[in-house]
This record gives sequence, structure tokens and C-alpha cells, in this order.
Amino acid sequence: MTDDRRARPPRARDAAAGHLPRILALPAILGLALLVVPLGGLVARADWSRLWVDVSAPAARDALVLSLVTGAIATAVCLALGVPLALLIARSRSWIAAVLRVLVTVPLVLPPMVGGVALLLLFGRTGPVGGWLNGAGLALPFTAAAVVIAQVFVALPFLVLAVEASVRSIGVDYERTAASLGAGRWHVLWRVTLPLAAPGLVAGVVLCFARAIGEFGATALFAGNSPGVTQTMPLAIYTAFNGSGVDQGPAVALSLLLLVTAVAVLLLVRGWRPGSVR
Amino acid sequence: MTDDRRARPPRARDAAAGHLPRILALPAILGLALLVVPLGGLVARADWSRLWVDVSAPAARDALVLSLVTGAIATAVCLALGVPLALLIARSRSWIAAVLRVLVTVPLVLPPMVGGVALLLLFGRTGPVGGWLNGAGLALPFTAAAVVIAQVFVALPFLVLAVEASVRSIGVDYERTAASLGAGRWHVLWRVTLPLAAPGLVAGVVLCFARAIGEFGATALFAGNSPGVTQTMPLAIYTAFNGSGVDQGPAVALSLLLLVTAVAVLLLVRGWRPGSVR
Amino acid sequence: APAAPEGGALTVYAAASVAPAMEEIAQAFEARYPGVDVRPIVSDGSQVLATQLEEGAPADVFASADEATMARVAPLIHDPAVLATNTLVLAVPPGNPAGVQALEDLARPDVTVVLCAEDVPCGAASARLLDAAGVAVEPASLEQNVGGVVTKIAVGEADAGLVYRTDALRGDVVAIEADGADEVVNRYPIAVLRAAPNPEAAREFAEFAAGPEGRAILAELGFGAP
Amino acid sequence: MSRAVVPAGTHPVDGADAALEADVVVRRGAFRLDAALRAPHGAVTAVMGPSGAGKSTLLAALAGDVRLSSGSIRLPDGTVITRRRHLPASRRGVVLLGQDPRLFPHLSVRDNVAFGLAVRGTRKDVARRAADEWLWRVGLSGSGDHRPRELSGGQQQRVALARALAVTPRLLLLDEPLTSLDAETAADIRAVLHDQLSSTRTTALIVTHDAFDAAALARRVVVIERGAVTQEGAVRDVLEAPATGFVAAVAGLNRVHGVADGGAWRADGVDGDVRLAAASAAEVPDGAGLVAVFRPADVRVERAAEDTWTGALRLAREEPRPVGRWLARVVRLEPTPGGARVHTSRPDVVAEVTAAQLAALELAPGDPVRLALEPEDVRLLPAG
Amino acid sequence: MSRAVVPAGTHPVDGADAALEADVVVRRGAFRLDAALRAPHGAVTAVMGPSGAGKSTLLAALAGDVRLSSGSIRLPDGTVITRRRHLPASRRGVVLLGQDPRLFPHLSVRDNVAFGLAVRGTRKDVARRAADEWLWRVGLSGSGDHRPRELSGGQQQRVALARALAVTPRLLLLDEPLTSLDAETAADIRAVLHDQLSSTRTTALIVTHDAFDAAALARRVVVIERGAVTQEGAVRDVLEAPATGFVAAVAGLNRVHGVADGGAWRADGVDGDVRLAAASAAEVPDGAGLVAVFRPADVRVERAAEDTWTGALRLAREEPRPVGRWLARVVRLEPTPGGARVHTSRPDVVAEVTAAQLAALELAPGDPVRLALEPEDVRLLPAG
Ligand SMILES: Nc1ncnc2c1ncn2[C@@H]1O[C@H](COP(=O)(O)OP(=O)(O)OP(=O)(O)O)[C@@H](O)[C@H]1O
Ligand SMILES: Nc1ncnc2c1ncn2[C@@H]1O[C@H](COP(=O)(O)OP(=O)(O)OP(=O)(O)O)[C@@H](O)[C@H]1O
Ligand SMILES: [Mg+2]
Ligand SMILES: [Mg+2]
Repeated sequence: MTDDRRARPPRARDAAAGHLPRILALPAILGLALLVVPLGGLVARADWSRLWVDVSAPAARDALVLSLVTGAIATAVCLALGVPLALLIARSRSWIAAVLRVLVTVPLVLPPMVGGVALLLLFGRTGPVGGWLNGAGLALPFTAAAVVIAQVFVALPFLVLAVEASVRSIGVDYERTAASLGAGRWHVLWRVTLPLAAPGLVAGVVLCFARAIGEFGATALFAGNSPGVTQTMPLAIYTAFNGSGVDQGPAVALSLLLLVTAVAVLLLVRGWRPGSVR
Repeated sequence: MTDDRRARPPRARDAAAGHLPRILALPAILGLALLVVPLGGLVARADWSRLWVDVSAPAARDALVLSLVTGAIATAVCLALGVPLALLIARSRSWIAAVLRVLVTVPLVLPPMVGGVALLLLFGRTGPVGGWLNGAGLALPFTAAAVVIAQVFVALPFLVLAVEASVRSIGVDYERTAASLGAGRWHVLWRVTLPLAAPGLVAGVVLCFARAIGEFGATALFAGNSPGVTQTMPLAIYTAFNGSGVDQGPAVALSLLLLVTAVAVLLLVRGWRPGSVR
Repeated sequence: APAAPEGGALTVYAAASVAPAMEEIAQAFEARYPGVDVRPIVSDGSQVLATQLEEGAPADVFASADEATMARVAPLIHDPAVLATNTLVLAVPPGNPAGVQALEDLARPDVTVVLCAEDVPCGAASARLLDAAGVAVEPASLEQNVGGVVTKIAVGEADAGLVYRTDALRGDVVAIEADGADEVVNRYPIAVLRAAPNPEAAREFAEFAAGPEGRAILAELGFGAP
Repeated sequence: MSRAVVPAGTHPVDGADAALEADVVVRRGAFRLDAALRAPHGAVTAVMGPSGAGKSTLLAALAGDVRLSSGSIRLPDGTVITRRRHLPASRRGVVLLGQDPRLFPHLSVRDNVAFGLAVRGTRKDVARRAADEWLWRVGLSGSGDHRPRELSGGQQQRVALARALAVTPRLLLLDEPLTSLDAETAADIRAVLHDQLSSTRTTALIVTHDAFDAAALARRVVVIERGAVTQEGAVRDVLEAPATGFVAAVAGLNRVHGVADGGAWRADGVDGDVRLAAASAAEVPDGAGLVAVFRPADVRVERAAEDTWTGALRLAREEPRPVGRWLARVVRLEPTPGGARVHTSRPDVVAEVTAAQLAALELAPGDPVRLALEPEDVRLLPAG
Repeated sequence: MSRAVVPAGTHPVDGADAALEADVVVRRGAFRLDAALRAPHGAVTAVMGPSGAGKSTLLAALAGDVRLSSGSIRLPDGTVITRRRHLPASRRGVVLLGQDPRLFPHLSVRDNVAFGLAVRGTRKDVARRAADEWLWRVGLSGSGDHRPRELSGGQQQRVALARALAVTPRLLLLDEPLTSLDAETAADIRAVLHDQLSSTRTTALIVTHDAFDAAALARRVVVIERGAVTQEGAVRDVLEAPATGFVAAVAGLNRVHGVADGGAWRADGVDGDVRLAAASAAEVPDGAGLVAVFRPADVRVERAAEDTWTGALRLAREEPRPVGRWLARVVRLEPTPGGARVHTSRPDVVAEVTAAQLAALELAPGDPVRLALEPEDVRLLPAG
């Protein structure tokens, strides 16, 4: 896919790229363009004079911090719950795995708003879990915790499916080797399975984090749109969008802020960074 | 993770499941519960007497068909554009791959609504691409094609990232073997790379399809909400939700319809089905 | 005169369309009663807010975009008062490329029209207005909220649409008066919640908003008097 | 020659002395392994067998990678494993070096070797130093920082061996540890392996295809064919008295079926009368099955009087038929470093000739040759 | 013995006769391969070398898996490949069977073998029938429907070989094709390989660690050590006159450095005077470097008169020092199937003794022994 005929420094290079049809570069670039050009248009239309004002407003800052903090916590929770779930699915017999995979996939399909309703019905004052929590003096909805739950609900499937595919691809041979060298189950998990699943894990974390900080519908319903408490960036963008009428200046400005921050965070994730392992 | 002590038919079973800590079943089940229980609540709250009426309304049927058709087309387009892009990223040097991966990930972070605005600015009557298309007598907005474009825009990153991780895990050794047996690039792609990447491909297709038929924000803005033409299930659900008054009956009913259909479709996807390859 | 509220925090849930007005009213209210801290306005679609209130959202005051939604949460509130009214106008892109002048023009086949979905308040009002005028429109899209209509007209995607006067004022579209629009009036009710954590301030805020100061702010933003 | 008729049979190790006592039944698809074996304490047992015989399956069952279908395994520490009482691999104290080196691709070579030590809680720097020493012992000092994929096949094999040896387990299972190594390196590694195993008195099972490796490293050998143990005993005894064609091939011997016939041995199913003299043939009754075993190098090859096979055959019919000399047809000539192997048919016998002899004989496939064998070079075994 | 001083040097094949002419320079990390070789048309060339010498790298460069750093390759069809003109693997007409069988895990065994045929557009049923025949030839008929992971290591190796042979390429590169096969199976497969290569007159390069495989399959051998060609020539010539210690080890020979000294040969760097007689030593001037090459089996081992090393050494100092006899110390005893190898030091010499001799000698490491060697068993080569 790269040009093999270009002169290179006189060092042996594995002729790896050469094994795939070069014409695939065409649809690849088309796909990339479809993703990138609209964003470029957005940037081009941005009102740079007002951008800084919009971006530096305290509400924007609050929303950004809230988004990052809840997104990070949600990603951590997704890792804690999703990686075990992915391992469970990857190592189950095929029909159990199929059922579990469908169960995990279903929430993906649900419009997030309906997910929010579902969460509200479950954790709300009158819901089974919510009522019980209420009794214990804990109210989840309309708090930052609700934001995290909503984000976990929508983002978890992404992590699980990405990690599961990766763990499945690895197979059990390396785990066996480790076990026969005396490694216990935890040692195998930390030192063998997870490092080998790194590409899938990184992909899963990125999908999960991106989905979490981009989450809008479920959060809006379950956590509410309370500035400073539950108003994440997408909600702020939505509010700005609705409040601003025609010129989407503030909404676009906030979107760009979210994008730039997300890129910065992604570049910090190992593997999304230049020089990472191949 | 499965119980090794249970009596089994007297046939050697590879002791594969035994290499991971069993206690991981706990967070795994918790994660699964978090995904499944809210849906259960939704089902429990559904008004079964009215369900059938809501579900069988012509508007619901139209929306469902539109969703499935556009979702399928969008998934096909994502495959056609996304698989090459994933291969390109997986086989690029690490820093190019990192840049490409970030570019692909960025649209994930964007609230879909903003994505819709970006698409509108690009493909709209006055946009650079839209103006040009208009000259050729093609108008995208308010058509089913716009729905597909919106879905591709939001779903493509999922496919790309899942497939990329999988292709990267496989490495190039099998491709080399195939090439040295004389297989040309296309043969290698079809007979070696893609079959070996199957788990990632299946995961990618499922994520992509699920995201596409769940897509709401970008579609609403870019394609509009015209029943029978651009009103997909999520838009119908949102409309129903807005018009529902006290009980969210119709919205819940439509959500359940979407869920059931999605499960049926997922079960048809190879690999999500019992008895698939491990 | 009612006793001045002791102070404390006040949470106002306001429909997206009145949220900017509520923001300004809240500032004026805080200036009047320095002890009261009005939290940033929580805004969303009326239905979303209603659902949240039903599930126990900790609000003091609820300002809805239509009376139907207020009726939905009737068990949760004290008697509502009408805060403001709004009427529809024809919105066209700057320059009015399709030359739309009156409601009848919306029926022209060469005019791309977008309206609100009938399920949302502005959509219901649009339908009533068009019915009354006897104009049959085939809209290209039924948007989920006014923002969708305004955006599509502003970027020139649609040639015309019906939006509230207040929305047309805020944006980059040209408003054209529609005949008979004043017959179809949308009322914005405001109410205090029974479960309000700060009932005194809530009552005071509702009265303040519906009172002269509030009405002046609303009028400035294009709302009509009740 | 008296040993000839009392072959190295299936003399198991005494139960008391056995570190490992296994009666392994495993089914894998259509294949069924059913092998009982005992490994003496602190000594090396070689496992040999044809490709696909079940050697790796046996090792996998012992290591815990595969469950028993039935039978049982008593480990050196006394733990008994059965189908229902499966002990995970990590808790058996058994280290398996599989046929594939399977180095962890995400760890450096040094960390690969240190893996087993790290598992046992050895301090990091201690483990790394031990790993470096092991790398030095297998001739790979300086490769510690490399990734496994940057090593050659043989180098990977040695790293895997170092990784397995570094943990000094109670029971060590090595699946073809010296494969894909050149003669020089293999000799070095064999010495390292021998020193380590004997100095730590590790009980070990080594799968190997090489009789030299088996002789150099192991005291006993267990031969597995088609899932069952076919011969077992001290290495030299087994190699000297191969009970099956496979063992004969491993020992580099000819093994021909025949019967006792008037104090001599006569080949089975061959129309040309092929007879061999051997002292022990007189001890068994006529018609009893006997297997003749002899070295290819002991077979003398002479050109037949006639140049063509048919001519030679005609001549042979008129000639007297002396014991220990017969007419054979060259099937194939296989060059060897020192000359050639002459493959002949009826019975299938291989003769080894030096380069000088080969030049003098001017043989080609299809030629008739006269083969001769001295009685003292023939060993007769009862047919199994 | 006249050949002794004119060793099998680096006699390349004539350019006109060469199917493959390669001058390969490849850098991989710190390793640099710089090897020039020619392979004769329609014949098999063996590639031998120590572990990590660069054999697989050479094959990878020829197959197109690795780019040249410099140099060039002329393929059988005349195409010339250089650093800048890289031809992808699939268009070289070169088939490489790597060290790892690397069967496609998603295809059945049959489809694996048929893969190369399918690539060439062979009809599906024809390809499958051909694959089934190949499976039969490598002794795996009936395994066609299995997945590769259901096969044993040796079975996988054979499938990979069948897959490579099935396509009858212009140039075939086999990296240790017979490794991990038992003696019996290896012999069968060697025969299949030999028949196929000679009947199709395929130009082939075979990496092997086994002198017997090299002799049986190849006409010529190229020895690669530390990235460079150190010896090249007809297999038997090279094995008889090893230019390096590695080749001597492969040939199973002792190779001891020394100098010409008054018509005899004297070992280097050994204080005890070790001298050997050989006809050719007289032909070279005194002090010229000479390498003595002899077979371990030709070294006679006798017990020294004294039992301890120091005692023997004292005695030896007083004794006359005959040519062809010297005092040595046993370093290690390595059992072999037929007896043992006695490793001695100063100079490092290995002697092979039979089981009977071993029993009579009662040796142990550290013991002094007297070694003797007949002049006609010694070959002297100029030191490289
Ligand atoms: N997972 C499996 N499913 C079905 N059959 C299997 C499986 N694994 C191995 N077998 C079969 O079991 C038999 C024994 O395999 P095993 O690997 O134990 O042989 P081996 O003696 O180690 O041979 P080699 O010397 O070639 O390594 C083979 O015939 C193989 O086809
Ligand atoms: N990708 C790589 N990066 C760095 N060094 C490498 C790489 N691949 C191989 N090497 C080095 O190149 C040298 C030659 O390797 P090669 O695989 O060619 O050896 P070989 O002769 O085939 O050995 P063996 O007999 O063990 O297979 C080795 O020292 C190895 O460490
Ligand atoms: Mg095996
Ligand atoms: Mg190699």
C-alpha cells in the first residue's frame, strides 16, 4: 500500500506492506475523507473571533472538566467490568458465547435516549434499584454518578466487543505455556493475556472513552442537563445549539474544544501514539 | 471461569478455560447485569395491551424497514471503505498509523448532532460538495441517501478501529506464506487476511450495524425526519417519546421492536451465532 | 406583599425555548433577592424535563413550553400560571430565494418546507395554523425541535418553515408575518413543584417571572403577553 | 547372543522408585492415546515414537493442558490426577517445553527466560541475572534485550529450553528440545541439558527422534506407537533389540520377519530362499516366528554374476542356496556422507557401502546384487 | 591423500549452468548477511550453518520476504532483483517452506495443500484431488478434512512440505523440511522429496542440519557461518575436508589445528607434545598451519599406565613421545546407542568406543587415557 519503489535508506525493510492490493488505498482514502472533510468544513466555518470567548466561558470549562472526569471514570469502570466480561465470552463454549455476545450487543442498538429512560426506570425514585437506594439515602439520578452510569451503559458494549475479538484471536496457547511454567491464573492474566490483547484493549478503550465523552441521549434523560453538575460537553453543545438559533458559533466552538481535548487524550493513550509497538 | 469440577462426558476437553481467574466471573456478571437489567425493566414496564397496536402501525413498519435497509447499506458502505482503511492503518509505519488512527477516532467523539451540522454544511445545497451535486441534479438532504451518509459517518470509525486491531494482531506471517506460494495481493486479502481477521471483522460489523441503526442525531439534522423517507426507528422513537404524554408506551414499544429486530439480525451474522468457529 | 424569601438555592427547570429568558429573569431575581442563589437553568425538551420530574428530579420551578406537558405533571405541581405567549411566523433564508410571502406559498411544489413534528408544541401549532388557513403542505422534514427548522432554513437547505417569533428573532433567518398566526397562540405556563426544596423562593420566583419585571424581559425577547 | 531370545521387553520401573506413574487415556478426535508409563526418580526417560503417535499428547496430559479421558497420573509429590480430579497446569509443578518454542512475543528474550522465576516470586534483579546466565549457557549471551521474533529458529528453541530449565521443576517435560539445532550447537546444548538434569537430579521426560540424543541423555526409553506403548526399557537394550520396525529404524538397524527353520532363520513371504545362520535359532522350535536384526554396515554387497535382474534370477535358481547369502534387487541408492545406502527388496534390507565400494560396484536401481551376512552380526528376536 | 592439501575450496558453479545467482546483503538489526552463491540448474543445493548464521535470512531474501540491503539476485527466469528493484514474493515464482510450518489455521489440511494450486487457477476439484494425492504421498491420507491444529507437529511439517511441493515452482526453498520427523517417517519423506525434486528437475535450496539429509538430497552444499559463506562444493568433498570446526562437527569428524613439524603434524597450543604422522605433512614447509581431520571411531583409546592424571602426566614426561600416540584427559563421557563418545582435552578430541570397549576401559571424567591414531586415518588440510 506504500510505494515500494521510492528510494529508501539502505537498510533491509520487511516487505510487509507489499502483500495487500495497492488499489485498496483508494477506498481507504475515500473513507478517511468522509470522516475528516466534514470536520474540516466545521473548522473552516468556525467564527474564530468569537471562538475564544465561547471556549473560555466558565460553563464551557465546567462542562469540559466534567466530561473528562466522568469519561475517565466511566472508562475505568468499563475496563473493570468489561474486560472480565470479554474474557468470559472469549473463553466460553461457542453457543454460550453467542448468547452473551448478543446480550452485550443489544444495548448498542437502543437509541441512547431510550437507554436513559430504561436507566431512569431502574434507578429512579420509583424503580426497583432506585427505591432501594433511596431507602439507603442514596439518590443516583441527576448527579454526576448518574452521568457515569449512563456513559458506562452506552460505552461498555464497545469495550467488551473489541476486547473479546482480540482475546479470541490470541487463542489459549500462550496461556498454556505460561501455566505450564507455573504461572497462576492472575499472573497469566496480567502478564500474558492482557499484554497480548493490547491492540484490542487499546482499540476498546478508545472506542469506550470516545463513546463515553460523546454520550448525549442517555445522560440527558438519566442525569439531566444541570450546568456544573451533570452538564457534560455534549449537553452543553446541545444547549448552545438550541439556544443559539442560526449561527451555531458557540456549539461549533464547543465541539472543536471537545475534539481537540479528545485528540490530546487519545494521543496519551499508549498505542495511539507514534512509536508504539507494532 | 467455567466450573472445572462438574462431571463431563468422558471426552478430553482442552483445559483452556482454566487459565483465567475464576473470580473474574463476578465483575463480568455485574457488567452484564448493568447492560441487561435496564432493558429488562423496560420490557417489564411495557404496556402489553397496547404494544401490538403501537408496533403494527404503518409508520412503525415504515420506520423499521427504512432503518434496516439504510443500516444494511450503511454497513456495506462501511465495509467497502472501512476495511481498506483498517488495512492501511494496520500496515503503515507506527507514526503514520498513529496519525491515521487519531483522525479516524475524532468523529467518534463528536456529538452526532454536530456531525449532522458538519454534513449539512458539506453536502447541503450551499455546501461545496452539495452545490456541485446540485449542479448535477442530485440533492442529498431529505433523502434516504442522506440517512445512509449520516449513518456511515457515525458508524465507520467503529468498524475501522475493530478491524484494525484484529489485522494488527494477526501480523504478516501468514500473508508472507501465502505470497511465497504465489498468491497475489487480492488472493492474499480474500483467502488469508480477511478470514484470519474474522473475529475482528464480525465485531466491527456488529458495532457498525448497531451504531448505524441506532443513529439519531446526525440523521435528524442532515436527513430530516420525514416519515417513510428519512424517519428511521430512532427518529420515530424520539417523535413518539415527545408526543407520548404521561406514559412512554409507544416509545417503549418501538424500542422493543427495534431491539428484537436487531437481535434477529445479529443472530444471522455469522460468528454471533451458536456453533461458529472459535 | 409576600414575605421575602429567606434565601437558599433555587433550581429552575425550563423548556429549551424559554431557557434564555429564564436565565435573564434569574439574574434580575438574584439582584432583587441577594440571598437567593438561582442555580444555572436546567433546560431540555419539555417532555424530557417532565419525565425527569416524574422520576423525582429535585426542581423548585418548572417552566414548560406548552400547557399539555404541564398537564402531564399536574399531580406534582401547584397551580400553574401562564408566563408568556408566542406566535408563529414564516421563516425564510436571508434573501428569500423562493420568494415566499404568505402561508399559501408553502403549498407551492417548488418550495422546500420544513416544519416541526406534530408531536412537539411548535408542530402542533403549525398544523393548527395551516388547517385554519386551509393550506395543505407537504413538508420535506418534520423536525424534532425548532432548532432543526431554523438550522435547515438558515443554511438554505429549506426555503421556508414555520417557527416561533422568538426563535426567528434569535437567528439568521428572516421572519414574515403569517395571516391568522395570532389565532394560534402558544402559552408558556410556569409552576412551583409540590416537592420543591425551597418552596418560598420558588413561589416568589414564579410570581416574579410572571410579574412586570419578568414580563418585560420576556417581551424584549419577543414573547407576547398572556 | 543369549540375550537375543530374551529381548528387552516391557520391564517397567519399580513403583517405589518411580517419580511419575501415569496411566494416561486421552481421546482427541479420532485419536486415542492409552499409555501407561513410569519414570524413575531423578532420571531422564526418553519418549520416542513415529510422527503422530501421541507423544505430545502424552506430555500435554501430564502437564495438565489436556484432560484425561480416564486413567490416572501420580505426580512426583504424590498428587493423583484423574478425569474428575483435574489439577490446573500451574499447580502441578510440572514444566512443559512444547514442540513449538512459543516464546512470549511481548517480552524480551531475557524476560522470557525469567518468566518462570518471576512466577515463583524471585526478585526481579535476581531473576534477570539468572536469565542472563541461562542465556549464556545456551550460547545466547547478548541477546537478552532482543524480542523473540528477532531470533532465528534455533535461537528461539534454545531460549525456550533455557526458560524451561531455569525453573528447576519437580518434573520436566521436553518435547523435542534439540530439534532444529545444528550438530555443533546441539552437542553444546546436549551437554548443558545433561549437566543441568544430572546436577539437579530432575525427573524428566524427553521426546526425541534421535537415538543419539536418547542414548546421551536418558537412562530409559518408552516407545509409543499409534497411541500405545510398544517397548520400554534401558535405552541401549531397546535400541539393540528393537521390538518394532520403528525402533529398528531409530536404531538404524534392519529388522526382517522370518521363522526358525532347521536351526537357521528363513525370511517370511519371500520366494527366493533367504536364510541366515545364528546361534540362537537352534533354540526355538521350527516354524516359530523370529525377527532378524542386523546393521546395514554389516551387510556385504557384491555384484551378481549376471547384470540383469531376470538373468541373475535364472542363475540363482540353479545355484546352491547358501545360508547367509542371498540375491536381492537394488531399489534405491541413497548417498550418505561416507558412501551410500543400498535399499534392496525381498526382503527389504538396507546395506551400507563406503564410497570406494560404491565406485567399484557401479550400482543402479534395478540391478541384482548378492548380499551376505556373517552369523555373528545377526541377532534373532522372538517376533512380537 | 593428495587431495588433502588441495581442499574442497570455494568452487562456485559455472555462471552459465546456474539457475540462481545471488549476491545477497541483508541487514537485520545488528546482524549482517553477506553471502554470494550460485545454485545449479535442476539440482538441489544444501545450505548448512550454525544456528543464527543467516540461513533463513538468505532464504527470506531469495523468496522476497526481506529486501536486499545491497547486492542482487538473478532468478531462474532471468529476472534480476536489487535493492531498488524489489519484486514481491508472489511474482518471483519462488516457493519458500519456512522453518515454521505456518499452515493456514482457517483452512482444512486439504485446502492448505491445495492453496498454491488454487492460486495458479487450477480447477477446484482438480486441486483437491492433487492435494489428496500429496497427502497420501506424505503419509497423511485421511487427514484432509482436519484442521491444522488437530495435527501433531510432525504431521504439520509434512503438510507444509506437501503444500510447497504441490506447486512445482521454478525455485524451491526448503527451510529444515525434515526437522521434527522420526527416523522412519523422515526416510519416507526424504524419498518422496528426492523423487519429486529429481523427477521435476526442480532447482532447490534445502536448509538442513543433517549431513545425511544433505548427502541424500543435495549435489552441492553451501556452508554459511556468521552471515558469510565459509565453504562451498560437492557435498562429499565438503564433508571430507571440513574447512571449519562447524563443518567438521556436521561431518562428525575431529578437526584439530596444528603445524607441519619435521614431516609430521604437531598440535597447536598444547604443551604435551601431540604429533601425528601423515603422508602429506612432508610436502609443506615446517611451521605451516595444518589442520588434522580424523574420525572419532578411528581413535583408539587405551587406559594410561597410571590411574590419576598427575601420575600419568609424570610418567608421560619420562616416556618417549611416539608420533600418533598421546596422553589425554577424559572430560566427558557421552553414551551413544552403540557405546560412548569419549571427549578428551588438550587437544579437544572425541573418540568413539563400543560398548564392549567402554566396559573394559572403565572410564570416568578426569581419567587419563592414551589415544592412538593410524597415519592412514588422518587427513591434513591447510589451515584456512
Ligand atoms: N486437537 C486435536 N484434535 C484431534 N486430533 C488431534 C488433536 N491433537 C492431536 N490430534 C491427533 O493426535 C495424534 C497424536 O498427536 P501428537 O501431537 O501427540 O503426536 P506426536 O507423537 O507428538 O507426533 P509428532 O512427533 O509429529 O509431534 C495425531 O494423530 C493427531 O492427528
Ligand atoms: N527481525 C530481526 N531483527 C533483528 N535480528 C534478526 C531478525 N531476524 C533474524 N535476526 C538475526 O539474524 C541472524 C540470522 O537469523 P536466521 O534466522 O537467518 O538464522 P538461521 O541460520 O536460519 O538459524 P537457525 O538454524 O537457528 O534457524 C540471527 O542472529 C538473528 O538473531
Ligand atoms: Mg509432537
Ligand atoms: Mg533458520
